[in-house]
Amino acid sequence: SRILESKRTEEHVRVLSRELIKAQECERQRIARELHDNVAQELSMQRLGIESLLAEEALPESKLRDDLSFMSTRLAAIIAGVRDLSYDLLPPGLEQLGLVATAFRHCEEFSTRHGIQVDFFADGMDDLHLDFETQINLYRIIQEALANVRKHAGATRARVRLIASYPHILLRIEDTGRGFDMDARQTDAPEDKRMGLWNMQERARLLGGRLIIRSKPGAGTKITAEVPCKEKQ
Amino acid sequence: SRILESKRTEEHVRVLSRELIKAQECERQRIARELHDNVAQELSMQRLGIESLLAEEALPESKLRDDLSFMSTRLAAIIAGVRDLSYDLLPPGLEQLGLVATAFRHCEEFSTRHGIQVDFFADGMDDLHLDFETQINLYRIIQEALANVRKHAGATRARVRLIASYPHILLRIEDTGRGFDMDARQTDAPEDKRMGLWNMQERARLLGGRLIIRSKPGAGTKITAEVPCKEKQ
Amino acid sequence: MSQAKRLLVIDDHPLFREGLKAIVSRDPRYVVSAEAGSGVEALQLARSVKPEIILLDLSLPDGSGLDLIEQFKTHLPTVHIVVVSMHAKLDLIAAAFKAGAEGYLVKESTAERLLQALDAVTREQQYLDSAISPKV
Ligand SMILES: Nc1ncnc2c1ncn2[C@@H]1O[C@H](COP(=O)(O)OP(=O)(O)OP(=O)(O)O)[C@@H](O)[C@H]1O
Ligand SMILES: Nc1ncnc2c1ncn2[C@@H]1O[C@H](COP(=O)(O)OP(=O)(O)OP(=O)(O)O)[C@@H](O)[C@H]1O
Ligand SMILES: [K+]
Ligand SMILES: [Mg+2]
Ligand SMILES: [Mg+2]
Ligand SMILES: [Mg+2]
Repeated sequence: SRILESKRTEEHVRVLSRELIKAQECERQRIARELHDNVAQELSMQRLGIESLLAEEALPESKLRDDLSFMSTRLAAIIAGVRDLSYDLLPPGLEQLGLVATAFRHCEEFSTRHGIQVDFFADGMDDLHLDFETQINLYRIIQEALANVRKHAGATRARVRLIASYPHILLRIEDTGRGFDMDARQTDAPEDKRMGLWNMQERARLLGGRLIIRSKPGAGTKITAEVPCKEKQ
Repeated sequence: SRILESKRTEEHVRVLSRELIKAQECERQRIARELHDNVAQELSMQRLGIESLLAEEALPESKLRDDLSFMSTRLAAIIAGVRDLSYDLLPPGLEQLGLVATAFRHCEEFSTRHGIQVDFFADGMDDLHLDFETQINLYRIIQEALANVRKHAGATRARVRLIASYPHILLRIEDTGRGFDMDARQTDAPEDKRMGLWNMQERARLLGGRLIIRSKPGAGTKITAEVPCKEKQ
Repeated sequence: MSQAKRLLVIDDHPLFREGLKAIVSRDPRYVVSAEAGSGVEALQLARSVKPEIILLDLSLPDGSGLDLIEQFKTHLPTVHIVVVSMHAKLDLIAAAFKAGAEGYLVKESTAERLLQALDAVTREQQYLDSAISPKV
């Protein structure tokens, strides 16, 4: 028997990393579904059961009544917790509402939470039924790019645009914040563990597209993902 | 502003993919803990509450009583489901029992489920208190290697050994199955998306160690991870 | 009737401690004398309270409950320990008994079983929750 020397090329490692990203997204989806469709659902039924006991006249004011309504309140809190956990893993309604509505909601929530105004704009996306992989990866790029705006840009405003430009979809996230030195980043040491930009890029690539990053100190940052428009089967 | 051309070296891409593996493991841990320590625990309290109501004499045979005991039964099933979900993400008891006991259990469960006998053997590991990252990554390597035995080896037996050999830990998973052609795998196309061996290798590396793969058609496969022995602080 | 047996309840989840206390309070033979949310706190309390029975969670913020069992058994050799844990894996349960526990209940168990466990360990018998499936 011989010993395997691992001689994978950069491109091969990238392919494998993209598989890893896909596998992780798949696992998230599985857990989120399980939590949302089974656990939260079942618990809601339980709560309904308790509520209907409470509604029955046969149950007068009593310690039992108090205990049951306390349970119902606690159950509601547990259900909310399970939903949050599930929503963290998979943005709710991505499949029902589509990318535009879900991304819009994310921008709104981001604005409220971090006090950075986000202008969201979509064009030509209405009639598209994008496949799940496209939707989730574009969504993650928006999340990651806005996280960078919050952490690094020092900006008070950002703009997110989703534009159908057949046969592509263009997604752009830009800010007018402090920007960064692209040349410095180009020569980044191989030990650099920052993942955001790389992750966005690999997500664009796993969709068969690319990511373009433009930035300059003092002149803001513009992230553009250009991916093929792939619809549901 | 300029456009960033991504020119990351193979080593940099590897560093980033290891970060991805770590981040995924971290997310699994977070969800598993949340499910096990909060959700399942809260639900258990609810069930205890219902059971207490049932135990009180004040509650005679009635529809209410039946409803409550039905709820209690349903709750128990939901709790079991949440626990399974959590156990899927993070092997239970890794911290309390340590790697040896947990890996042993995995081998036992694997044997029972797939009808492949697994001999497990550990030596010198008793007094070690390995840090979590070492434990979880060695555990994942065992999982992945046994999955390969099941899928590819056509073997009826495998052997797993964990040996403390200061300053290293040696983990070996071997089978006497059909093996594979290492030369053919060496020249694998960069589009090859098979993840198992690569993932094991990157896990060994992120621990600061290495993975050695030996195989030959007809002569079985031997996977050895050699990682530094890192103990809990 | 002899005096009620003194219990120490150890769990980092305050509401769960409340639940356990509520069940125990129904039985005049037992009384919860002290409660703790961590291992360190529990060890201190155990010395002053000298409980006869300890209800112990295995997942505590400051380390494994398994180690605690051994420490209690050293400091209070006659104390009876009943584990009340979310964990339901047989090897973990076996480890708890090996460390010196005499009872094991999963947290979603019933009030009835909890009291049965207290009775059993009081009679110097071991108790394993019948809700735990025999498969490993
Ligand atoms: N919108 C932005 N404005 C200013 N600087 C940015 C912006 N986006 C990225 N950068 C710069 O590029 C660097 C790399 O970003 P990247 O997202 O890859 O990593 P990170 O945000 O530092 O860490 P991580 O994303 O892994 O948490 C950042 O550290 C920051 O210096
Ligand atoms: N124990 C084994 N016995 C025989 N062949 C093996 C064994 N382990 C790996 N191989 C061969 O090496 C290949 C690569 O293994 P690897 O785990 O990387 O990918 P995979 O198992 O095919 O797919 P994945 O792990 O991504 O599900 C396998 O397809 C198989 O041909
Ligand atoms: K009492
Ligand atoms: Mg970032
Ligand atoms: Mg494999
Ligand atoms: Mg606990």
